[in-house]
Amino acid sequence: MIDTIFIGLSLGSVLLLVALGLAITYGAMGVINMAHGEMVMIGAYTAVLTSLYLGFGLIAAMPVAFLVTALLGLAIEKLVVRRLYGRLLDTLLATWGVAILIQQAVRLSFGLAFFGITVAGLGPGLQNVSLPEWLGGTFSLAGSQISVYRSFIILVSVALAALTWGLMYRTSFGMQLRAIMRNPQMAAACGIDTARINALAFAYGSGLAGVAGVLMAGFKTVFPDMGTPMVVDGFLVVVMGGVGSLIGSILSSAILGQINGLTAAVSNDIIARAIVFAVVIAVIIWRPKGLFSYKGR
Amino acid sequence: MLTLEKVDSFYGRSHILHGLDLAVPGGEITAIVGRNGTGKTTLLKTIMGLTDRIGGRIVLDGRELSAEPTHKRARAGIAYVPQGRQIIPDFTIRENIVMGGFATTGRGRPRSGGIPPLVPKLFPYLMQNLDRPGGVLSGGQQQQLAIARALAAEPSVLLLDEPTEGIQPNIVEEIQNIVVRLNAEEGLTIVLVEQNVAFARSAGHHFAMLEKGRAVASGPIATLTDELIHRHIAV
Amino acid sequence: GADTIKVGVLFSQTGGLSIVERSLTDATRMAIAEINASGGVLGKQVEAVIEDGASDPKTFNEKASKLVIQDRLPTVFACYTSASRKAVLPVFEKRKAALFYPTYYEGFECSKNVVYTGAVPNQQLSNFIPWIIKTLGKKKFFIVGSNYIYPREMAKVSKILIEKNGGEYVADEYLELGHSEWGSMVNKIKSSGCDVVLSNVVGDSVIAFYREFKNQGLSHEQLPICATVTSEIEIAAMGAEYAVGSYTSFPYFQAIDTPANKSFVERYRKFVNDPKAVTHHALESSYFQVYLWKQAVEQAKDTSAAAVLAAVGGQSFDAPGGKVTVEKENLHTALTPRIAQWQADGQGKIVDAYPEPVFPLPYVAYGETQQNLFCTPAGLDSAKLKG
Amino acid sequence: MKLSKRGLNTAAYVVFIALILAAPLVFDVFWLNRLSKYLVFGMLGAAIALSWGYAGVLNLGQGLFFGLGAYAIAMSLKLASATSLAQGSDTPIPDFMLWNAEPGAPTELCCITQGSFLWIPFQHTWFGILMGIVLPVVVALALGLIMFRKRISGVFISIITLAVVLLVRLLIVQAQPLTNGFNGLTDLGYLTVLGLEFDPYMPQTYYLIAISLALVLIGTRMLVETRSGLILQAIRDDDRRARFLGFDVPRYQAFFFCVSAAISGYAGMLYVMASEFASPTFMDLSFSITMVVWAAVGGRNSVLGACIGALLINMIEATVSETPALMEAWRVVIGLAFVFAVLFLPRGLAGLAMSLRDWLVARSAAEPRSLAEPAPAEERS
Amino acid sequence: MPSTLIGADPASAALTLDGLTVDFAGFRAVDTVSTVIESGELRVLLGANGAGKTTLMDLVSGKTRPTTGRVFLGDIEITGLEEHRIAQAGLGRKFQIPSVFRDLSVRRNLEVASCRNPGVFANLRLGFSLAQTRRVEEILAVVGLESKQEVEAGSLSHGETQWLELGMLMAQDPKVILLDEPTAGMTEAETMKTAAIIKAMRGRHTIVVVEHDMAFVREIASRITVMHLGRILAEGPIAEIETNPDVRAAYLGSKGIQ
Ligand SMILES: Nc1ncnc2c1ncn2[C@@H]1O[C@H](COP(=O)(O)OP(=O)(O)OP(=O)(O)O)[C@@H](O)[C@H]1O
Ligand SMILES: Nc1ncnc2c1ncn2[C@@H]1O[C@H](COP(=O)(O)OP(=O)(O)OP(=O)(O)O)[C@@H](O)[C@H]1O
Ligand SMILES: [Mg+2]
Ligand SMILES: [Mg+2]
Repeated sequence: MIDTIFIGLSLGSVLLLVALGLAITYGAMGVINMAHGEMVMIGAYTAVLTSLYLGFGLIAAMPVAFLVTALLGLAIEKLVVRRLYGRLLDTLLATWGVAILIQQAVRLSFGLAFFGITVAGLGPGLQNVSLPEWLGGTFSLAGSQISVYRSFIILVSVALAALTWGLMYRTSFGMQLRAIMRNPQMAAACGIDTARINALAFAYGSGLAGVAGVLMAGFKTVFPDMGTPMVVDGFLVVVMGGVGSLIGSILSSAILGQINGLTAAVSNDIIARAIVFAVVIAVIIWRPKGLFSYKGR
Repeated sequence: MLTLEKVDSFYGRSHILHGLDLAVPGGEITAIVGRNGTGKTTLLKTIMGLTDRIGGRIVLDGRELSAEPTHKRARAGIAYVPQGRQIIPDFTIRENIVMGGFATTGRGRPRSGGIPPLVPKLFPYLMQNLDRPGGVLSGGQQQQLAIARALAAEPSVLLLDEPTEGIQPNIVEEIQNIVVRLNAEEGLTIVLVEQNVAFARSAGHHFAMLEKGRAVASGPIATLTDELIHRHIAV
Repeated sequence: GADTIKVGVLFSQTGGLSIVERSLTDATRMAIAEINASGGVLGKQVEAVIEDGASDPKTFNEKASKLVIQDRLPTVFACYTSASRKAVLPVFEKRKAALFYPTYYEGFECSKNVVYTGAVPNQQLSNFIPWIIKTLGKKKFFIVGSNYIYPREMAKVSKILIEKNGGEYVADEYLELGHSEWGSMVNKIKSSGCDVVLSNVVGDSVIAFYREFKNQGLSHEQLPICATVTSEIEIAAMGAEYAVGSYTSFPYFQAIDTPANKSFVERYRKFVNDPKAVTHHALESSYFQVYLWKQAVEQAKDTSAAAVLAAVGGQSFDAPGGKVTVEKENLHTALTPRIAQWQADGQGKIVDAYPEPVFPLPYVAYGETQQNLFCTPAGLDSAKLKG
Repeated sequence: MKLSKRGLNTAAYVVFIALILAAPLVFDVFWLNRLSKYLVFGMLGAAIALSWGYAGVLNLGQGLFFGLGAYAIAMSLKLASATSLAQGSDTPIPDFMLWNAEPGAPTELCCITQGSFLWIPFQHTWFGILMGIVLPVVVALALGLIMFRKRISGVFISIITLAVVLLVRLLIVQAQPLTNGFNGLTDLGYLTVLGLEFDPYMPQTYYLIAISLALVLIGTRMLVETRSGLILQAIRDDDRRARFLGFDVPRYQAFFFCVSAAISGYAGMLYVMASEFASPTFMDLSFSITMVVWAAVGGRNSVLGACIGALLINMIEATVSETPALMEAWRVVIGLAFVFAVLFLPRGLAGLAMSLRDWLVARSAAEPRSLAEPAPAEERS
Repeated sequence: MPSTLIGADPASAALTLDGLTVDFAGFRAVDTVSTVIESGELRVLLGANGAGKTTLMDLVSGKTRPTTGRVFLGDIEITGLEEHRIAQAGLGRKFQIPSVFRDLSVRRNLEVASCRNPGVFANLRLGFSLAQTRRVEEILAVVGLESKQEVEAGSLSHGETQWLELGMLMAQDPKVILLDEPTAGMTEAETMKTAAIIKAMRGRHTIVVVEHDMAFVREIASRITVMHLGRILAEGPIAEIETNPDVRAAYLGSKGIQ
């Protein structure tokens, strides 16, 4: 039983890793960033490349990946997203185009392959990152063997969630961001540099995806398409939790994780996934604004 | 002193203000009057840089603002109380006020976090309810909150867009008093958009009358004659 | 022009499956280049018309009709997944063109227009299961696979063989194709009481599987994964340390220690300009099937599809992995089953090999035997299916 | 000449329909077949314009309806194929059911695999054709009524439809004994109606599809011109206002959602005829999003625009991907095109066309009038 | 008929509220409000900000469901029905924030409003009847938007939007009309024009108006209901209300109804 609950917790934490960044970019900024999964992928590749060329381990790769994806996010915000604020569904389409571009760029090793130059670690192939010794293996808890790495992921995602919460509700940056998200024009008229805050928030959300990517690289395959399925799950989590509610995202990823884990244990993974979809559909129909939502008049 | 020279303003492709000239003398109240939809709100938004595109020059105390983004204008000392108040319903009253303080960033004043000293003086009700969400306030209280938020920016120019619209009569009086006091006691320059001509006359020092996005008359408030009103505001 | 012979090549150059399928394109191109270098076919150079299936059956269907109908190519080397093969099949069957298909697949097909050069279940399992039970001494199977036909059929055939050899299976589980969250499944394996895992998991899911397997503290020594699909590509991608000690059954491994294979690997690496490139079963088939086609054309002195399909049956070729023969009866290829144990260098150590090529039986799950073939030159004998 | 907006719109439809009907004069067999697939995609574009542009409902699961239509007819055609007849049974049995059957199961549709009896009515081709429309409509009706009664709108509809399509796809792949799972339904017979056989490479199939598209375009256009269409647009703008005017908003939305689903289901059927297979990949998320992108590029507010968008993108995609130099990079081209279209053509190509139209109308109207009336008397007080 | 309102003449009552109450998480926004509005009457509803006027309209029009209490339109009970059913029963409403179909032309807005039949299938036909067209034209003239009939409603000014919405109510032609601050943000002259429009609607419709603009109120009102903290504070003719000390204290302030 303990291990089933632990697996559920772990599945939830993996969902949360991806959803956290989305909770910022979608929840707070109203941008449906379909390229978020690609940020995860870039983060994972950063782990591959830093270990290949710089000999970095997983831990050291995290800040680097954060920086890399945050910068990329910044670029995307400045080039594309900035022109689309307020056009929610258009952001979905445009960033989907961006996602295709990023995927193909990695596959073509940023286009160099076109000129016959290959970069080891990039390109269309499958890549991986090895785990440091201390993160591999298991420890036992109440008679169950618990994976160290999964525990580590749970810890990191909880820490990131706490960090993000603090940023949103305990800093002036967070307050400015929340003001923009409620009323951008008024926020600007109050002296808030909306362009800058938006760009920073987008960068932060992307950076979180990058960190998620490094962690994913520790137990999944790294390849150019790896991000696509994640972004869908991430959106389901954020929407079910309630747009703009960090707590909602955390709770819904925990719920979906447990549902997934328990169902998979008693029946199988496919049914579990079907049930996860069904639960999300039911929740949105039951509470169209999600589990937690700000109630306006 | 805030001046507008030949200002054009657009929403998308609709051209709303046409070559508008306006001078707002410092330390006085300038009332903007005109019928619905002539562009009074647009004028204030243009000053704040909230329309889609503008032409012409906007100068505040010798500083050219027409190319600056909205937040820079706010930081230059212009505060805005919009039509419909636009307070943030799920922010507390405190947060709503503090939000105005971001305009003081970069002006060498303390990066605000507190409540401006004027607020307790003018709006005791707000001070007693700092931690309630702004959304539960009545219309009149929200209007007060919007003014308090603008004051948190420690502005030199205050733009007020129909501050008494949709407010019950006894609160209207209160707000009108506050507007007059802000000018008289704090020396704030005020641009006041007002449909209520009586109030515009009693409070304002100057006026400008708009029609279809153009200034058709302006001058000291004494020259705002009934004849003028009849000609431009009557339907 | 008229002095070249054009053939179609249709694999995914883009999309998720391009990872594997590009290597198949490369192997095909390499074979063509070699043939051209040694004088071509019937004295003409061979020219490949390459299209991109984009990892999407719709696109495969469209490009196949381009190659067959628009470009009028009699022969196309194409497809990796069954889904894409199924999507192009009507084009080949109704337009009477020839398809050379290089991948191991589930069987149950008896098309007169397809030459199947990959393994069918009996060529991967008939030695594997008895070997696991007898040599490894493992008896309780946990069968896990991706959710589509191939793994399900492999499971079906395995179950027959497991029973026949005195083993038992404790579970038979599937995951979505491309699924990469293995937490629950590995947990289940752990608590199932099995002593061997038979994996028919394909694609990138494999990597996440092996990694999760180790991260949850399982080891191949006590509980080996015996796989039918995990190839050199996946091993390289997951990091060999996760696979050390596990097994795979395939007719071809890069590690086959013959001069022919060594030279093949060498040539391939040079061809793709990547000193670390790996070769694998479907890649080898992609390579040798071009030669089988060449021999058929030369024997028939005709490049038409009908001629090629008629002449290809019975062709033998010394492929890098040993001798292969296209069986006249069902146009499937006789291959030599091998079992390898994965080593720390990412290569398989061949621990068991059939002494000779095994006859392909696409309907083995129905009791097809070499003496009683269901798929014959006359087509599928469906009366036998029923019995 | 005096031009009117309406006249130019009609002209655009007439020209487009004339062009697609004349295509067989120019194109060879292969291109006709390819074009017929793209015309089907055009139909999807029109369906999306209807639900997105006119109803304000962005369905990210349009592939569900397409797929249901495709599977319905593919089931009938599968039973009509030669192999199904040759499975050693008196009645046709899909070949895959045999190898999915439990050992010892009778070779009859009633009971060969779990649920295989569902296939029985599909032995009649007309039933498959009927279901190709009825199934999508029933699903759309149920889904639509639930969603719209709960006043779900905007992105939440998109997320629900997305989850539904992923769910159904999962189930179809899972129900392998019934659906052949991931491999889809292949090896189909030709549709034969009144002795006319629809070989995908014969002109009659092209004409069937082209005429269908023409009818769908005209029908959709007429539909949005009706009062109901107008009310639908009103609902899109402000559903609350519409409600207080007495309109049963969920019904309107559900009705048009169903029409859009019916068109998509029909498109799915035609696609099966043109390409001879049905696959669960029709219900891939990426396909559904791609359709939306076609409509966005073509112009979400224009039925014809969205249709042309679909055609155009597919043509470009085919050409670019068959250019050897761009073999690997073609997706970059497509990705860039999408981004630019969304950024710089918010109303799509149709938006450009409409601006051009309005300009033409304005010009043709301005000339004669400027002589007659000295000043436009639009001043009013 | 509601028992508490004995004395009301059922034949002439257009709208009857009987003990309407609504709680929002413990907060009682409208508290046992009962009143009868006679057919053809123009009733003005006054009250401080937050007194519950808009909420009362929400309750009547079906946007919010009452916690207790009942609403009758004529002699049909409409309590708790869906909005469109209430609208079909003959109730029209204008919102505090004007709401029109922004992407449709002014004329289209009126046409939509004049579609009397609510069904999808009944409306599956092209064009409008001659009578409808004539009515739309009439309304365009009344609200003074003839010259803007082809303009998209979204680009109208605030005042014009308000007039358009009034026009839509005329096209809808309900028995009872609720108007929430129809002159908010209008100049005096515009306000007077609005008053004229409303007076023109009077008689044909029963009208309930919420307003803060006292000049306007004086212009149109005959009978006034004053709300305070969710309850009815006073009800009566204008002269009576003006001099009511409670009303002055709670609402009017020093100037009274100017
Ligand atoms: N976002 C917008 N897009 C297009 N046109 C707009 C927009 N906002 C306002 N307008 C138009 O600009 C003109 C001026 O509007 P504005 O709101 O400035 O008028 P106003 O004088 O403030 O009127 P009121 O007294 O009603 O507040 C109006 O014709 C209006 O329709
Ligand atoms: N959905 C709701 N949830 C909670 N409180 C609400 C809700 N709707 C209204 N209220 C509260 O009910 C009270 C009455 O509001 P209402 O809008 O009816 O006032 P009003 O009389 O129309 O005021 P105004 O003149 O400012 O328009 C207010 O205190 C408001 O905050
Ligand atoms: Mg205004
Ligand atoms: Mg109100």
